[in-house]
Amino acid sequence: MDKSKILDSERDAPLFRPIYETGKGYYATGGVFLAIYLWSLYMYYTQVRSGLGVTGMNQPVTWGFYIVNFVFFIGISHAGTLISAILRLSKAEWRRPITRMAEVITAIVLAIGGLHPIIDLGRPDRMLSLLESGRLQSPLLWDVTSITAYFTASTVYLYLPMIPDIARIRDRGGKLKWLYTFMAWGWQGTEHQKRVLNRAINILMVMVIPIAVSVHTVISYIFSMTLQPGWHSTIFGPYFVAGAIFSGIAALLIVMIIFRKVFHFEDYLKQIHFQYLGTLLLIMSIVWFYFTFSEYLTGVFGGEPHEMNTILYKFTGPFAIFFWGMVFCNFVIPVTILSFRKLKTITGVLIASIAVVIGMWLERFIIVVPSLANPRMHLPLGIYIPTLVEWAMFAGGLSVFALGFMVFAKFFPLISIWEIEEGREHGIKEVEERIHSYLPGRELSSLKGEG
Amino acid sequence: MEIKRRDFLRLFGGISGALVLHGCGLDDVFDVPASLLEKAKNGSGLESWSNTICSLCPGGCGIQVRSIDGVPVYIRGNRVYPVNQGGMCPLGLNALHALYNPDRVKAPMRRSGDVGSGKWESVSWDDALRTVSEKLSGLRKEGKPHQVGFLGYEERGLMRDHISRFMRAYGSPNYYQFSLTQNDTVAYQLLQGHAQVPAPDLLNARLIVSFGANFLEAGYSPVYYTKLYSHHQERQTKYVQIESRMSLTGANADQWIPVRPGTYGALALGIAYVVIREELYDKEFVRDHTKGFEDWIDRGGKKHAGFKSFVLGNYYPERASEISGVPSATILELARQLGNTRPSLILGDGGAIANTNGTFALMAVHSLNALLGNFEREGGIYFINEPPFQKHPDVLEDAIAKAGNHQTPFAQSEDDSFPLTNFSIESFAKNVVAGRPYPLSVLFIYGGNPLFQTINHNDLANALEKIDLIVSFDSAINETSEYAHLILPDHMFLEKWGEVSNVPSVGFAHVGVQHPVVQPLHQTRHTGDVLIEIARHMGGAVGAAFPLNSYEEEIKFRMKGVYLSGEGAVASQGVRQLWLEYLQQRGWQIGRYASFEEFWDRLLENGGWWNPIRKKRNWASVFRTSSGKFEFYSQSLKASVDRLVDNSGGRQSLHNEDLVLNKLNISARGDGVFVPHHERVPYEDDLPLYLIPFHVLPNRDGQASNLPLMQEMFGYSANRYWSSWVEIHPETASEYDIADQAWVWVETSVGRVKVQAKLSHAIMPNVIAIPFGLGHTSSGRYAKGHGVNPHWILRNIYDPISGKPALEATKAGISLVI
Amino acid sequence: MARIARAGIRFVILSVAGIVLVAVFIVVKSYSRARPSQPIEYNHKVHIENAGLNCLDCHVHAGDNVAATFPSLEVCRNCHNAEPVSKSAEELKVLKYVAEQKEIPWNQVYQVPDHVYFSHRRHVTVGKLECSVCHGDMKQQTAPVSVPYLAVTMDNCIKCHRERKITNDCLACHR
Amino acid sequence: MPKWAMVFDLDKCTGCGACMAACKMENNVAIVDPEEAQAGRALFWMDMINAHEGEYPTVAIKRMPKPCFHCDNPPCTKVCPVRATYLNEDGLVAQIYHRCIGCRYCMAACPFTAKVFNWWDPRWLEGATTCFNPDVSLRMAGVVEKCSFCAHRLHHVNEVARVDDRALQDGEFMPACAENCPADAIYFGDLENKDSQVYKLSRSYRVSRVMEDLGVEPKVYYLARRTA
Repeated sequence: MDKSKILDSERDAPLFRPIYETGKGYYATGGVFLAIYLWSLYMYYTQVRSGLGVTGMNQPVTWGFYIVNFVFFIGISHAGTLISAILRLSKAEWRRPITRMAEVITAIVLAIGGLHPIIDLGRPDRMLSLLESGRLQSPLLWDVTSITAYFTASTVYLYLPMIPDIARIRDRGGKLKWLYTFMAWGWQGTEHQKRVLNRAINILMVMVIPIAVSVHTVISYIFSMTLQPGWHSTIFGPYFVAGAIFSGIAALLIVMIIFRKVFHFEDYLKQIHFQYLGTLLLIMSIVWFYFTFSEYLTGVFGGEPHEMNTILYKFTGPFAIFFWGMVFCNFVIPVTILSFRKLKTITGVLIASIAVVIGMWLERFIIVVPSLANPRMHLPLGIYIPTLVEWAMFAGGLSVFALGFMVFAKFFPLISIWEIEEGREHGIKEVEERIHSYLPGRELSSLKGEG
Repeated sequence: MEIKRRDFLRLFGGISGALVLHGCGLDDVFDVPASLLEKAKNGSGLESWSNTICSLCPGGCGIQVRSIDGVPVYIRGNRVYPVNQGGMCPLGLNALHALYNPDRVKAPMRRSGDVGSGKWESVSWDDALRTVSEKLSGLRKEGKPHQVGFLGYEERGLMRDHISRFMRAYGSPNYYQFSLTQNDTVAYQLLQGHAQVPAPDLLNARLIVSFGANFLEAGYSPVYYTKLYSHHQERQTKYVQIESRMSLTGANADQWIPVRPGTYGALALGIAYVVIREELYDKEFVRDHTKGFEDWIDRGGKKHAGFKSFVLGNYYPERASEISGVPSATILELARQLGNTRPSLILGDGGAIANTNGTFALMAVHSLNALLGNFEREGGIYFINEPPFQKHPDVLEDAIAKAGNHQTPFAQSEDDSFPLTNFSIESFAKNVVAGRPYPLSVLFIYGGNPLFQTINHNDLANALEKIDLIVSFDSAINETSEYAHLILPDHMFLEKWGEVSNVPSVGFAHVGVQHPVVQPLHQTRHTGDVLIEIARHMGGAVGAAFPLNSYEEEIKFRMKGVYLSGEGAVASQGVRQLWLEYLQQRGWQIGRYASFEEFWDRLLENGGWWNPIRKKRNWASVFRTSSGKFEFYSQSLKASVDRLVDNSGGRQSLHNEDLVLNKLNISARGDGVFVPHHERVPYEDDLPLYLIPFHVLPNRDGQASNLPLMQEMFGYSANRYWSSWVEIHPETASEYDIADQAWVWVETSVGRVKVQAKLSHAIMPNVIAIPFGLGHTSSGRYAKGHGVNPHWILRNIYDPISGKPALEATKAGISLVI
Repeated sequence: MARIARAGIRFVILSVAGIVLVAVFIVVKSYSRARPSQPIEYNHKVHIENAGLNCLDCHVHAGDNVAATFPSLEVCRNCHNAEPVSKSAEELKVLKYVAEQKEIPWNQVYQVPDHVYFSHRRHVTVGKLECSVCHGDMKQQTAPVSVPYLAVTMDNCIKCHRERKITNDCLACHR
Repeated sequence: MPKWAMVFDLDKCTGCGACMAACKMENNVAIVDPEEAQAGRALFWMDMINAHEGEYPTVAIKRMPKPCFHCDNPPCTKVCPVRATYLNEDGLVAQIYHRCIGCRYCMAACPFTAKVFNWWDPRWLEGATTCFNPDVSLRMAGVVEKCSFCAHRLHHVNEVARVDDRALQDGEFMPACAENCPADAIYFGDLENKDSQVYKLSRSYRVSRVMEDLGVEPKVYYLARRTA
């Protein structure tokens, strides 16, 4: 290895710092999250021991927090791979510092989200029946399939672009060398290896988009395949996907802002990233509003009594505060903040993102619970008050997310170093060429040249 | 606020897991049925069915018990038993939980601590019986056998005879029955001369108007009535229900007419007004079989105003409407329907009689039956013959017994109240506390739970504390038997011999025979046998009164009469109505049996005997009044009042009569006293709402509270489980800012209870209703501490004529729990 | 590369070892279930061949009930009354039970789980199955069986049902 | 193949609740804690719907027993991931407790809210463990259960009929609710048998089914007075 290369990589030394330096803060935060996680594990143990009775679910409201969080987390997971794939595909150069974080979100959150239906099972001990005697006709099985596929694809998609970076860490020496050696898969940075890697990434990025879209579509199918008012709707597929991307971007923004602060990535995550992503968030907010509006307009206009029951229950019933809170968080706040340049600061974007994440969680809640709480027969309305166990599982999920990120940051760079380098080395040239290709005249000249 | 266990669980989900598994009674499903699994695997699984009679309520349904290897596992209705014809009510279906109830008294027990301390020690049967017989013998030796009381609970037929016989031979006139239906029939006594509850012919009537009679839920036999009701559509019968709160019967009626509590009589008389004025009544019947309808002149030549004049003078529809809150148009319409539809039938019960003016109200209601000529007529009301039981020879009383039996019955009122009954729980309690006319030394309590059911809870509790020895035959420790000194537990009905005959108001003579379908699970004994044993212990004439060795033999002996009479038949396939009609056309074949043994075996096999053919009665047996007619002008009431006036100083002074009438809460004067009329209920006008209790089918008398399923189903009609509620009209609720499910205080001058509100359009505005049956402070683990008992906040007032508790005479205030 | 390979091999060996351990544990566990021993060393062969008894003579309810039922003392007493019929020491035990009027506490070998409905009547009377199909040739049994001839497993049920074209509806056997 | 169906004559039904109790006793349905029941976890295979109609004083309370409707096109079986609930050849919607994984998807999919869930291990009356019906298995925590039309009784009567070598009679297979109804308001039988009472009643002009427009083809019919 020649000296210039090492020096070059020293330029990105801040990106390695989290791996080698561990502060007190790290352990403190980690400890807190670990405690929460262990507590939630214990809560889950009680649930397994004594049954789902420890939750607040009941007769008409047979699904509660677990399913809400399942949909929510899977939605968040769309932050990553999908966005990074789209950005890579569209050759957006500003993506380079973002993709890794996005992909990590996907991998971790997908694991958390995917576990939720299992947490929700009354008999988790019989989970294997899903493999033994699973019925492919059941939307739940579609889910199992597509989430597994998405999880596989996105972990591979996370791992592949990490190989060159892992090789770098390996080369820098230090602890756990065997792990990095194992994971680097013999990466030497040869042209051939680079070509193979690029091709693999390209194939995956094309593949991962339909998978990601399918995942959330299929999750929406869980609801829309039933005949229940408020669920039985054709709009649910795209609506869920849009909502997923929406919440995903918001989650990504929050993570970016936090790590920028914590690990001092100001140099990598610049104002422009937040500007761009903020604009994307604004667009998604408007798209989300469009879908929501369409959904409820269809229901209200048709005025089918059962459908109206549910809708009115959402508009004016005990969950009205959640419904209007959702509209406020998902539409009013982000649109107000992101439409005005003055407000569209990093803090502004952070506020908008947090609002969106909360709002999207409320949206999932407002989809799952009111439909169940309004049985069609003349039965008493359902009530649902989550218990401590359910809150614990929610908190546990969030802390696993945080822990996952912390552990990941401890072992791997959170920003793709080689991609940044690549950007520096080839990106500028490539973009220049690409821009030229857009401009009028250039093609003519090249034609001329060829001619 | 008390933190309920489950709230606690919810809050601290973590701890809950451990608690649930180790301390809270929730059993691991794989552990609990181990005994069952053992049986299912190793037992032969042989199934058997046996027939007996349910006696969880007075309804007397025939049931079939399914046993696997001799263990009862399921109960269903007996298709061939004529009362229920295979139908069941929730309570009867749940009888096995009563059999296997963990809170049953498993052996004789003596109280070793204070009342309510729950400290009991078991004693052997021999010791217990010795204690009782020594005490009883001692009293006899002292010449005080009359100081022994026996408080039964709505037993009829043989058991009643059996207890009477015991008390008579022993020498006490103090055998009383306490029940919720106690003293209901005084009005019948006054009008028709006997207290037999008439059997309404619901099947053939075309219009049925019920004044508060909630026969589908709280009648004598709800299942029997439900069977009859179920034909109303095909027979095009119209049901009209008049009551303040829509009961199950009201909900199933074609029309519900809400009426202000305590004004049923006025409404009935308003209807009578229209019927009389428009001459829609049965003139022939009124002419031939009633007395006191038209104005009349007595032997002394004095002119008396008749029922007709009274009604026409006082109860024009506008006035009836003003009193009862029923629009006069409705009164007119209903009266015309009644007059123009024949046969049309009038029923009265429930709220109509549960008030201070109940006797007069039921008289007014029953008078409508007379106006419509409904007696002994198809679609009207019948009186059913007693089954032809073989009679025991009369008891030979010895000198002591004779003297004892001639004492004044203990529970007779000392003052002017309750002239027409020999028992009222109120005078009973008062007399015990006062020790008048003589102290009560021993009290047997058999069935029932008066302390829970009455409205004079405190008086009765004081009374029970004053008695030297209380012996209870209950198979569970309830509020009342907490006061007992000794408990001699009876079998549960599935374990014992018994007989349920002629359920009041059922339209044919019948006898159901209970026989043990399972060996007694615990060290319990049949009370009938225990009485025989005690009598034998005492020997002499008392012992000689019981020549037969057991209650089982007793039943067999009595049933011999039924066999010998040749009447009726053992219940068999032919109980269906169509089949019956066919038989009646072709001539009824009475089953013949080669021997009594064969008859007896068939009887046990099929569950009972019945006689659907009723002999036409002569009018003298229908109306056993002094005139032999239906008396609009009740001579027996007149006689009673005269007697009271005489007692208080004679009729020379008008003042004496006023005094007596005022004490009886009668505001009418002159002849008006003795004809059906409306009396104002002395409500406390400073409270805004009428409070009425009501009954629900799963737990009619509050005795089913230790059955968890019945507790769970208690409020199935209101979507409430294990808890009480108060029904309020939304209009009334909005006046007090009460939302559905809000917790409220219901407060009367006696006390207050906390309940959840249920808004309902099926109740009159300004009336609130709380179900009776919950709110136990004892009675077992599943009963205790759930819901509230409305009877405990009702005023302790009675119908002064009949001694019936005035359950609907209390007013209440309501406020949100803050 | 070699190092990676070594790590990989180590991983594979460890996981295989783990799986094998678990499997062994399960197998041992399932076989170590207590096998029923009977109060009397009952000899089916003697009863069938010498005494000429049929299955239904002793298991009286096999044709008309859900459970085939063990012979009650009443059934044994028909032959083993007061005098021994043979020289067997086991017979004396029977006579002791008879004398004491105590039911013989037979242990059940064929046990269906709680959630399965198995009716002898359905198989014997309706299905006209020979007893030996499930219980093997009892004529040859000189000692009580301790392990079911045909293991009571759903696989065995389904196999037979499939062969004989009997319904395999879950509800037909599961309650 | 028979097609078992139930008919409720709402003009006869008084809403007494006997069917609910009979069902609970016959099918070993657990009784939950009071607080649990109040929180909406009471287990009733046969439930009673109470609907108030109209305003005082012309109010009517409609009571309607509600078992599982055993739809011919059941929305619940379609979504079950493990075939723990399915439509069997007798037209009964079966529930296999020992296979159910407790995802409660079928409950969410059922438009009639007919299924119930064991939130805890079932609780039994102490000392009453002997009065279980041995024909019905006990459920455990975490599985869905529902009305089975007393399918275990079908085994029994089928067996008896086949022993006697005859066809099943109309009225021989009776669920516990129909057997004990005091108003004779519940009819049960085979829709394929043109002579059965249920077949005749299901063709009555008074008949209706709940939410017929959903196309799930419930096999529970309600008879009621036609006012229009």
